[in-house]
Amino acid sequence: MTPARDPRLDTFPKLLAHNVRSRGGRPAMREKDFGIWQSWSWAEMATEIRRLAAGFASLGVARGDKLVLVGDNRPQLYWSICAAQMLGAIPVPVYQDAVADEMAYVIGHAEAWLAVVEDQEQVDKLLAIRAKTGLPRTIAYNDPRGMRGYGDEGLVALADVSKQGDARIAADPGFLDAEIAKGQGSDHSVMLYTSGTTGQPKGVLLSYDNVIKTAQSAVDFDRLTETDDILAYLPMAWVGDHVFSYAQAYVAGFCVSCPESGATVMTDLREIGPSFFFAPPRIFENILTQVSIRMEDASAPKRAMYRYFMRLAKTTGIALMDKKPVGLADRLLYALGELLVYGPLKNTLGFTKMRVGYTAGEAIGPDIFDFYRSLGLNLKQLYGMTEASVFVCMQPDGQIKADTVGVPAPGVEIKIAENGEVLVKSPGIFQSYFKNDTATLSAKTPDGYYLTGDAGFFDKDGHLKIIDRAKDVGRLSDGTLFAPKYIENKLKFFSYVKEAVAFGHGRDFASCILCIDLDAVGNWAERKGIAYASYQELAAKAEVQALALECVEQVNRDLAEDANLAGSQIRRFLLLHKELDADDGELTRTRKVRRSFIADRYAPLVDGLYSGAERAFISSVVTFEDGRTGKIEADLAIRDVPRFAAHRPAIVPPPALQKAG
Amino acid sequence: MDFAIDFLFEPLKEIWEFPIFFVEVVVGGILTGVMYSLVALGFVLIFKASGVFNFAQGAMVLCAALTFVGFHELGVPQWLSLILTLGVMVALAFAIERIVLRPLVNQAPIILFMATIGITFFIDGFFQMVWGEDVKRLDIGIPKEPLEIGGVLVNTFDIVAALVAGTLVGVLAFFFQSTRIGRALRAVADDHQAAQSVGIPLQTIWVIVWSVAGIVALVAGIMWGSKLGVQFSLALIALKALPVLILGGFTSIPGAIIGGLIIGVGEKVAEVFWAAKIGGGIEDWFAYILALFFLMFRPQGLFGERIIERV
Amino acid sequence: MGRAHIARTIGDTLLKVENVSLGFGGVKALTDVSFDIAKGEIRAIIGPNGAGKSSMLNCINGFYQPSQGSISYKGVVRGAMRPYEAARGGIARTFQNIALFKGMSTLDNIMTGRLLKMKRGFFWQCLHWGPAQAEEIEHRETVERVIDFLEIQAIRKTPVGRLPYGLQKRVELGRALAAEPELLLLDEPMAGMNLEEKEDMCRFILDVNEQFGTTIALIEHDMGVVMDISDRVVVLEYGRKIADGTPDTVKADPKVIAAYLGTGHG
Amino acid sequence: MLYREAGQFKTSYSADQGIFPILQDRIGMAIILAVAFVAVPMVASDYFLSTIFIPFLVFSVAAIGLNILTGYCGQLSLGTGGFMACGAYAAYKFATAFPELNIVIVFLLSGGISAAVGVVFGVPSLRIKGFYLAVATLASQFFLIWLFTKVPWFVNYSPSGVISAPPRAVFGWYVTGIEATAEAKYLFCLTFVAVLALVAKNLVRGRIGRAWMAIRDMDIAAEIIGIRPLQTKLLAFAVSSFYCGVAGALWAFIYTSSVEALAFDINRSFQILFMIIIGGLGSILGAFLGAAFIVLLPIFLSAVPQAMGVPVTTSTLAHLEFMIFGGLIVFFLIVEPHGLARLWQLGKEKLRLWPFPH
Repeated sequence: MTPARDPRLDTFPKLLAHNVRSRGGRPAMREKDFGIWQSWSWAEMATEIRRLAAGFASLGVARGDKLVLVGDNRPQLYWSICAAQMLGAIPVPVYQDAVADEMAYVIGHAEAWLAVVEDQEQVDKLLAIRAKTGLPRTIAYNDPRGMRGYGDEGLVALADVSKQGDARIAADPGFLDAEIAKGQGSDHSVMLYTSGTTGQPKGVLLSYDNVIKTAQSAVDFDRLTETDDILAYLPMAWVGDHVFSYAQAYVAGFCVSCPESGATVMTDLREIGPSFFFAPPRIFENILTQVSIRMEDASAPKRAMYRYFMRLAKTTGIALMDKKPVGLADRLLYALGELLVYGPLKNTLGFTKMRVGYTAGEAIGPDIFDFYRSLGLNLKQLYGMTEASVFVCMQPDGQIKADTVGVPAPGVEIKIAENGEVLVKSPGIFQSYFKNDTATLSAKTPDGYYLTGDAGFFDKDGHLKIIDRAKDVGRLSDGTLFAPKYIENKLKFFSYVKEAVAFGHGRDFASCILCIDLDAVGNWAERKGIAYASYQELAAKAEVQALALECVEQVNRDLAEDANLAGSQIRRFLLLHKELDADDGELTRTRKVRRSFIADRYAPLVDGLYSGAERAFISSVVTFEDGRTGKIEADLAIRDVPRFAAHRPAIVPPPALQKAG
Repeated sequence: MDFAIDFLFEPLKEIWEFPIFFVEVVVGGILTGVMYSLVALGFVLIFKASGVFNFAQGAMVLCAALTFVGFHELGVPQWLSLILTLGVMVALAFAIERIVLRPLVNQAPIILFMATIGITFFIDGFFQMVWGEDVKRLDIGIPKEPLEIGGVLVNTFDIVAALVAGTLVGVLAFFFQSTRIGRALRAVADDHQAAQSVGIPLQTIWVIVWSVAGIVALVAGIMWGSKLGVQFSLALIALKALPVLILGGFTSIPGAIIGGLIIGVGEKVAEVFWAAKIGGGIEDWFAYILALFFLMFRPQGLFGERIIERV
Repeated sequence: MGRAHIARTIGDTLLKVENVSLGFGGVKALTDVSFDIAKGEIRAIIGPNGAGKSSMLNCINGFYQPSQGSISYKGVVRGAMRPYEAARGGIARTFQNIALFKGMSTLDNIMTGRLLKMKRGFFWQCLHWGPAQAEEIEHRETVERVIDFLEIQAIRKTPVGRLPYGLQKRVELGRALAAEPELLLLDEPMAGMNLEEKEDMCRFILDVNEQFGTTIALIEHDMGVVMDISDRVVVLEYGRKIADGTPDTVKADPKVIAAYLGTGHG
Repeated sequence: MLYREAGQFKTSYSADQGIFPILQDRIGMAIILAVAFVAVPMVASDYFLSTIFIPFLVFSVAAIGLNILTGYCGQLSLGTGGFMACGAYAAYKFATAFPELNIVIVFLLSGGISAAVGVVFGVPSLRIKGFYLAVATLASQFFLIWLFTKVPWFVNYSPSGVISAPPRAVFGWYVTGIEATAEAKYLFCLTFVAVLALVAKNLVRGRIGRAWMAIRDMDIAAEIIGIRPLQTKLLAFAVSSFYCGVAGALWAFIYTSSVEALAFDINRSFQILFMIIIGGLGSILGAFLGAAFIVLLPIFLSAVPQAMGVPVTTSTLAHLEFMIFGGLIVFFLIVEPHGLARLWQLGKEKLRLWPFPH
């Protein structure tokens, strides 16, 4: 009997009470502190939360008040969320590393007069903000270290708040339960600010129903139970953490562990060994890089063993994950690999007990994705956003693809708009943007669909494929869908390709400019015995051109698999003679390609791509590292690429495309 | 009570009644003591220059004596055999410096001490395997007849041995005081860094010191060997020299001499007048207990330098 | 350093050094030195190399016995005492050259600071169970607070020999703090540290003084640091006291200026 | 490689400070104990039990004892043999004077006598350090052996000077004397060793062990943080001698059944010292590894030439053994002063980090 199916359990404080009744002795939270994992059972945690809630009440927190939370993942901050909710107040977790202006804006916009913060660092930050804006009037801090000397008004230790709460409960034992009873599912439960790419952050108001219902369906989807373990290490202000580490924990009753500090996350991860784990692709990529680097130092036999078994895993491991038939010999070899490589590797990384893992936020490289899956880790992708209380699409076990985000989560309806934009309707769709009705109106259709702003389509298995931001998606002159970022990402997943810029909007066909990765291609050239003196020379080598052609061909094959995108296969490409450089304005400082700037700067090349010429000449100004500028001239070859029919061909990737290491 | 009287007064009475005999015992003790000093000297040399308490000194005595006799038994004349043995001792010094000391440089003294225990076992095993383990007679032509000087009977051999030891000490004293290398060695003992500035590499100094200790061992080996015969028990002479060191201090050459004399005399007197009453055979431990008593009052030994601890 | 708004209580005299002289053989390390340390203050002892600063600390914690003069602690003039007696009296210290127990982990090193307070007898220690274990855990908790305070969680189980110099100094401070001393003697706590490490160490010293009210006597070469964090400063030169007072008075003292200019210290 | 530590987290200090904090180590230890208590006595022949397993166990106790003094407290002792003899003779006197006394009590009492003697000979450690002390401990070695050889009271005036273990039973099973089976002796020894090893581990991981190690690592600093040097060192002498005494009693009563004082001469002391150097200074595990090594090496040395058909005289073998031990001591001091135990630990670290090298 899962709790939230009981319609009376419609708020988190009520779920908490339920958890105390049904599993009061089980661990609810852990925190690595003073060298060991301090633990709180549901019953102990509920007591702490009630003390805090009563303390907040005696500070004057009333129904509808906003309460800002700033800090690392700390149990006390999670408790403060529930304590606020007991009183009908709305917690507003804020990114602790946000710049002061943004934080000031959020606090002012939310009209939060009370902030609960982790330590002295945040107190200092908020005191500075208060000096300018007057808010928050009261700051409760969790860690009293270094706070002895502060004489400022309105500073209070969280422990003292709890003590006030004790007094309040003693004086008026029934008031808290009465407050809890007043809460209902349609009330606002939390407000999370989304940092839009433009303009000020928007406060997304989610109701209890939003959060609890989506959390419930996700819990059912992955069969999470009270015996699961999760490490809470992502920012509390991010909706994912709120749902995974708070909502789902309350719904399923599992234990949430907080790391000792940001610096010890990897160690703590290993100690806890979570059974349910979430990380953005960046973290998975970093871990893989670390694995590769550490394996470089291993002795030759060990490296050989690692390489052998990782190759084996690529085929056998993934096949096993997808429950495809695997021969006995391979099964035995894989079992040996599990003993020698996969098992120990998962152990050192802390993934031994991982039953379900998710990644989301952006596209994950297929190699990275496959690496983890080949080890036997059930890593899946999901698609979601704050406005939908996270879950929109999830990959069911056994139906995992690197380039889709899965099927609609239970209770989610998805429509694809005319322009390719994904529209979502679900129990989790947010109530409104706080104090921003214009934005609310433009984000929701009258029939309750939320406009995600992402373009995508369903593949033949019913999996959603997100291709780009809707506003970036273009059309070829014949009206075929053209998603530049999707194509570029596919190209960049090849280690040889450092950057890719795709063109095609309003043109007859798609084409692209590629920059080779000097390290990867250089390595490849050395192995092939190809001599080169410079980047330009290397990029101009016929062998390298052929290598790039293979990559583009492979992308075309992939594109051909999707009827929607088959028309946007790349017909011509060229290898640029230099790397794209932020100093030349070709990349943003966060290394995103500035497509229109490049189109202007390399206009002769783009013209060449579409003129049918064999070569194109370019003369461009470059900025050297010391700030001097110079001129580079190059005569570049343009290559034609074969295209593939829009059906699924038998794919065996050419050997050159299998990544080195 | 009877035992106490017997134990305490009887020997004194005996001494009172036969003073000449007592003098004879004391002189015998002094002469044995000089022989102890000879072995102790090897320890002091190495300790002074390298801070290493060389437990293997006894093994070096054995190895020198075995090699000397071994070559002689092969038909090599004694003078050549002596030179060959000298060569072996220098080679041994080189090997120890290269194989043991150099890798252990800057280690705690106690580690080096334990390493020399290892060396002891290795040398004992190796040289006995090469030269065999049966007792060999060694005769270098020193007469062993008793000699009467002023009514006191003494052994000629002991006198000669004492003279040899005394000469050796004199030579060493000259070597340390008046030669460049000797001064460098003393500098090393005080301060390793300072020694570097003398311009002689530490390694060289160590080899020299261990060679010199090897020569001392050779002399001691020949003397002890011709007294007791060349056999494994020579290595145990070192165990006799240890209390001498505690008594005299690890760093003092005069200390080694005087310590040797005290131990030699004390041991002989106790053995002759007291030991029989408690079962005899006390020479194994008497010197140690004597030294321990000294230690309780002067931890640095008779001539050792006072240690000022710093933090 | 942001201390102005912090109300600290500087109380009565905790330790009084009266006419102390100390000699080694013919060499006089200290001559007729007198000063006092008040409860709750940060007291610095400065002076050029060889001025007798370390000797002074060694006298205070009983490592050396003054040849003349007396030292009274908490109002009691004490006779010759061994260092462990000083430790039992609540005096802890760190050393100029780190004196950690190299074979032990950070945790064990700091645990040794609690040895004085651990009482369970041999029998229970053999079992490592019951009262002995309870005691062990109780002190571990204290030590973990010290570890948390000094922000050395990540090196808790690392053998101290493997730690970089700055962290070793921190562990040594931790060991002294674990003893919950009334008087903490720091012998050049910042020697050989880079700027960032020095700032950290300053913060810890001030925090110790503020949070636990520990009286601190420290020797330090870095003048800037000394003047910033200490309440009063004693200046020694060739074993004699040449100045004593607040940082500002001392800085202005011509004898001090001469001593420092004369020996090339800044 | 075999370790799966992910998810083994500690929620209490008692768990964090356990002897075997890792589950796989606990399993390993359980297997070793099961093998030692059940499989070995069932499988091993009497010959193996009495020439390999029992001496190994007896040596282990002595090595633990010396390791406490030398490895943990830093006081080098060359008097181990003397303290072993002390235990052996005390046990003999107790057992013959009070025939009704349980043999376990006899052994513990004899350990106690050794401890008292150890304290007496430890007193100089107040004033003298390092190899001065090592030499001083030789005094106890020589004096004690002399005492047991020369004073007939210790051997109950037996003309041969040899003491023979009287038959004694525990729970109705003879563990000493001619009626005792090798299995019974082995299990009796093993139980003693298991309990003593646990007690030693408990001591060294607690307050007392930290005080010892503090004295070992830097005695001045130890004194300044409030450790009383004399008491701490004397306690180490006492505990160490207790272990050596029990080892001596086990040796005389269980291993050889009859013994004379020379069995505990200075070479015995060196042998035990070698065990802890090769096994690992400052490690209980090291004591076991060192004991095993030193027990097995001579057997191995004599077996190999035999197996290869090379005739080697016993005296050559003895000399070879000397050389190998000497060489190994130097080798270990240079290459790995923490001995086999550290090698084991490094190997274990490798397994924990597998497949990564570090």
